[in-house]
Amino acid sequence: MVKSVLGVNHQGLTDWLIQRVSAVIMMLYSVGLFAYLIMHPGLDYAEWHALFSSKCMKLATLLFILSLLFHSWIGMWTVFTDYIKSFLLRLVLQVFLLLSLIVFFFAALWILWGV
Amino acid sequence: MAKQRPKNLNLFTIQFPLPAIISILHRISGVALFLFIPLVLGALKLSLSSAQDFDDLHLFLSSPLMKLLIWGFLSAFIYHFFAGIRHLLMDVHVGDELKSGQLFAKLTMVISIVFILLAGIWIW
Amino acid sequence: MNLATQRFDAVIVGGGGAGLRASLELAQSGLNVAVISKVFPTRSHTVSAQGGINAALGNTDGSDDWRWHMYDTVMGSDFLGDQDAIEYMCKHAPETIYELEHMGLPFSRLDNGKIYQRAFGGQTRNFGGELVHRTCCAADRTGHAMLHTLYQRNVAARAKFFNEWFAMDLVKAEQGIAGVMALNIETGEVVFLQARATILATGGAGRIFQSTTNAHINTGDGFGMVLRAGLPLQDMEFWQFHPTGIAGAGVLITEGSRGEGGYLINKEGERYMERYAPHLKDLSCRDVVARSSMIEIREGRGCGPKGDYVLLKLDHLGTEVINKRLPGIRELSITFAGVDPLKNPIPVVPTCHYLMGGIPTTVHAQVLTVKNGQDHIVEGLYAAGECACVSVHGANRLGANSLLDIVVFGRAAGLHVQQSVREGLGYRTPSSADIEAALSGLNRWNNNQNGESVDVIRNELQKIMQNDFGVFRTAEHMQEGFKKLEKLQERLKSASIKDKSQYFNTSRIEALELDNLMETALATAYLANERTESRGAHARYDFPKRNDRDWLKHSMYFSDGTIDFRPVNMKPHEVEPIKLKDRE
Amino acid sequence: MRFSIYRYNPETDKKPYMQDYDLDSEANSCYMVLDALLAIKNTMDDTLTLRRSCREGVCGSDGMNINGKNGLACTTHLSSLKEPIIIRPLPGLPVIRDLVVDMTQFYQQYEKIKPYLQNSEPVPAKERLQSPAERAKLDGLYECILCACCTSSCPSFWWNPDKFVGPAGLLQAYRFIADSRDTEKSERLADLADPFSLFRCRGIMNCVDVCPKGLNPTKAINEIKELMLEEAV
Repeated sequence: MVKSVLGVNHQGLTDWLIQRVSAVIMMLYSVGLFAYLIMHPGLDYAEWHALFSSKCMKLATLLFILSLLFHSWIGMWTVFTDYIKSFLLRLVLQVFLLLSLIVFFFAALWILWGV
Repeated sequence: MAKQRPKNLNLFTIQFPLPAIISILHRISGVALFLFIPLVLGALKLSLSSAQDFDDLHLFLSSPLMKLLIWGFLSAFIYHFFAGIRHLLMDVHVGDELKSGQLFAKLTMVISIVFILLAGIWIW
Repeated sequence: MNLATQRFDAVIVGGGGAGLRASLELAQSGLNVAVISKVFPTRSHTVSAQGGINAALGNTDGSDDWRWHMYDTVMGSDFLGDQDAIEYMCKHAPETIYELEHMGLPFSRLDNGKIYQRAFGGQTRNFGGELVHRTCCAADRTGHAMLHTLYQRNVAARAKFFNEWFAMDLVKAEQGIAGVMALNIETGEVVFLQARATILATGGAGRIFQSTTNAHINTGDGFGMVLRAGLPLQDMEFWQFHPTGIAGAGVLITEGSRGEGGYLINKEGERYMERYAPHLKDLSCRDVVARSSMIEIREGRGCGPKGDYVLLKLDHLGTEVINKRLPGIRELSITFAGVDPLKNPIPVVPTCHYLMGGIPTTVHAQVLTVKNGQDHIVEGLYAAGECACVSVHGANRLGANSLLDIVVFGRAAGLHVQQSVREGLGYRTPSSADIEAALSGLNRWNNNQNGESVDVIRNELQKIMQNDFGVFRTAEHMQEGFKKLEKLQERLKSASIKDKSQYFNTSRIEALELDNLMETALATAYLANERTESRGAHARYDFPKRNDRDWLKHSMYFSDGTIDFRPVNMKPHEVEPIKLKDRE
Repeated sequence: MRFSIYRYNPETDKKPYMQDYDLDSEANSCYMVLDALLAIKNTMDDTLTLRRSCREGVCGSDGMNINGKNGLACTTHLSSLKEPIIIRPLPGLPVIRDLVVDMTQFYQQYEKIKPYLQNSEPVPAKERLQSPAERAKLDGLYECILCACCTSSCPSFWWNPDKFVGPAGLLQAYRFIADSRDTEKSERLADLADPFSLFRCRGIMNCVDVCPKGLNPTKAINEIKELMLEEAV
């Protein structure tokens, strides 16, 4: 995607792009989900379960989760590098962040494929 | 003589125009949403486990305190959503001038508040 | 004594256009050069220059000739300018402009992509014919664009800067000048900067007047330093009053506004310059326009409740011209006069703007002194820019020749220093008495207690100069002013500052600057009194005519009150001399 | 008029403090904040320390925080301000004394973007041609006076002054990228592609709000991002 013309360190541009692409994906998904919820006021378990049983919904949700994780990683990393000036503390927080994101990812897989 | 130079950085003495407030709220709401992730995942798991769990969850979430929590989550989400749209628009030069920037900041604020109120009505 | 010393091939005092142009030349040649500047370089007063820079490129008119430019400059100088120096400047002007363009200066452009040139005062084709467009500009922010471009080139060339260092005095040696004594404003540390060559580029001294277009920093530091070193100043009676300073605020409105078609009116709405100068009208030389405005005001045709200003009309130029060519003056006018020139005329008044005189130099920027009627070059000392008197401006400077002056002679200084160093120009060693002398000013201010304040004395000085040495001068007023100045000089000796701290003590800097203002004012007063004629900017009621028989000469002032003279150079190298004649 | 001014002298003060002055601004014919500060310095307290030079808003010396907003003292009308007028040094930069801040980091960030025209082609005998339209692209960019009002109002700069170039530096970066005479556009873009130099801008727009020359660093930053994207894909 990013040509070498920008040199070795083009992480800024990549992050910026990912942040935007993931945002658009999440926007589309959440607008869709909200629309569904509003159109189904008395939603029951069967309907809800059926929705998440479809392959399409599973894939869409997975894509959403992936976007969410990348989006959070970049966003939270930015927040940490802005406010946390102690390198050690920042390292700890970042490791914790990374682990949580991994846990969230597998939890999401487990939830979705448990349906 | 003092070695370490002070900085004038008492945030309460500095005036922040609306676009700046929009921006910091975007960050705060983002961090809040991150913290909500495990809760939402937990709720999703319960809602999809069984009809019993689904109903339990429904009941649990109907308590006023939980409704408030949901409203908080939705507020952060709605705000982050619209402030995010503002960012995307700025990337294509919409609202990146002094006047238009203030106008779009105002719009972001108004639209977010309207939707947050609507969300409140929807929940209750 | 324990004095920190640093050595450089060249030390440049001043980070304005002239200093930066000189340092660029030297830094690029690989010499070890230091620029010391009392403000960060882009805060220097060059930044305020608006209108442009003259060079006979002929871009707008199709043809132009540096000889015409030379003729106009000599005429503008009222024949006091040295023709060899003017020849050098005008001839080198085009290449200097191209050089600045290559450096990145964002000049305004013509449709064919060449540098845009506008009309300016006193610029004609064919030796006094029709008006010509000779002034290259970057909208009305040419000085800003130039200063930033030069600083940027210096960043690229990795010149060494001592920013917010104040040069207190030259350090003399048996032969010539050994360097400067400098004060680090931030820490209060004093350092002797020893140099093979010291280049003064300290700018003007408009702050001797109450009302001036000059920045707070234009306090004639180079003049004070030179006089205290026993060297002379030249033509210090020639102060240019710019016709269009905003009334009250003193902020400059460029002559370019008239170059673009604006004109002055009195309270009857009359375009009075048509009466005083039917040929060039509002684009006559500045001394002519300023005097005409003052006459209008004095004869009761001034505007406003007190009738103490005239009006500069621009609204007929239209929104496009004003926004494209004069955006900066629109901004200044709204901020400082509360007037939008798109709708209303700007209240303006002649305001002290520029000193034609200064430190006498050769065309290579070497500083001169006179002994027994002979010129002598001061070893190791150079001067360029407004502080120098080459003399290319004579008795009156043409608009847009000052930016040209600073780059042409800043470069000339750099070139000559390079050559001298290559030919073995060495260091000179000062005696302890010389060191002591260079520290005496600082010591006095450090030690004086309970005296009058700097502000009180500075205010009085400015009032005296404004009232007694202004646009029109008479023996009576000047003598009175002169007496007052001498008394003030005595009072200054015991004046004191309350703030005695070391750390970023700006009160101490202002005190040292006041010493320089006083020296400059005295030089002006002495020479203005002496010159019993009217020439260029030096206009006397009691001697209204130019007197070439007795006064076609440069006047020289030494701080002990000695006055001497030097002949005007009327011998250009390549062209026929321009013969004396009357001006419009 | 009451002024409340930030004071700090490292020789005598452990900590900065606010000092009040009551000035008869009319009697001293003060119209701008700078007039008032100089009147205080000249007639009441000569230890008050600030920078000033041109007093007409083109040299950029007297940037300071006036009633919470960065601006130039010399172009801020007293009549536009609410009393007491609170004057503090530019935020986020180390204070040397009173209203004088250490601008080293600001200048370093400026130098980082190579603020000079680069052109690898042979130098022509006359000027390099540039159409009025090409030249017009530099309007709104070259006028910067390096007063640091924008950069020192930028939270991104407060938190990463050593890594984020800041609005003033980025405006100048774009001034050279946009110059038709500069041939090093790609290198300039590459130099800014890391996560901090340019991308730490979060579109806060404080810079646009405070610029005393009415310039728009946010827009310039967006233009750079756009060009970088074009370059990359």
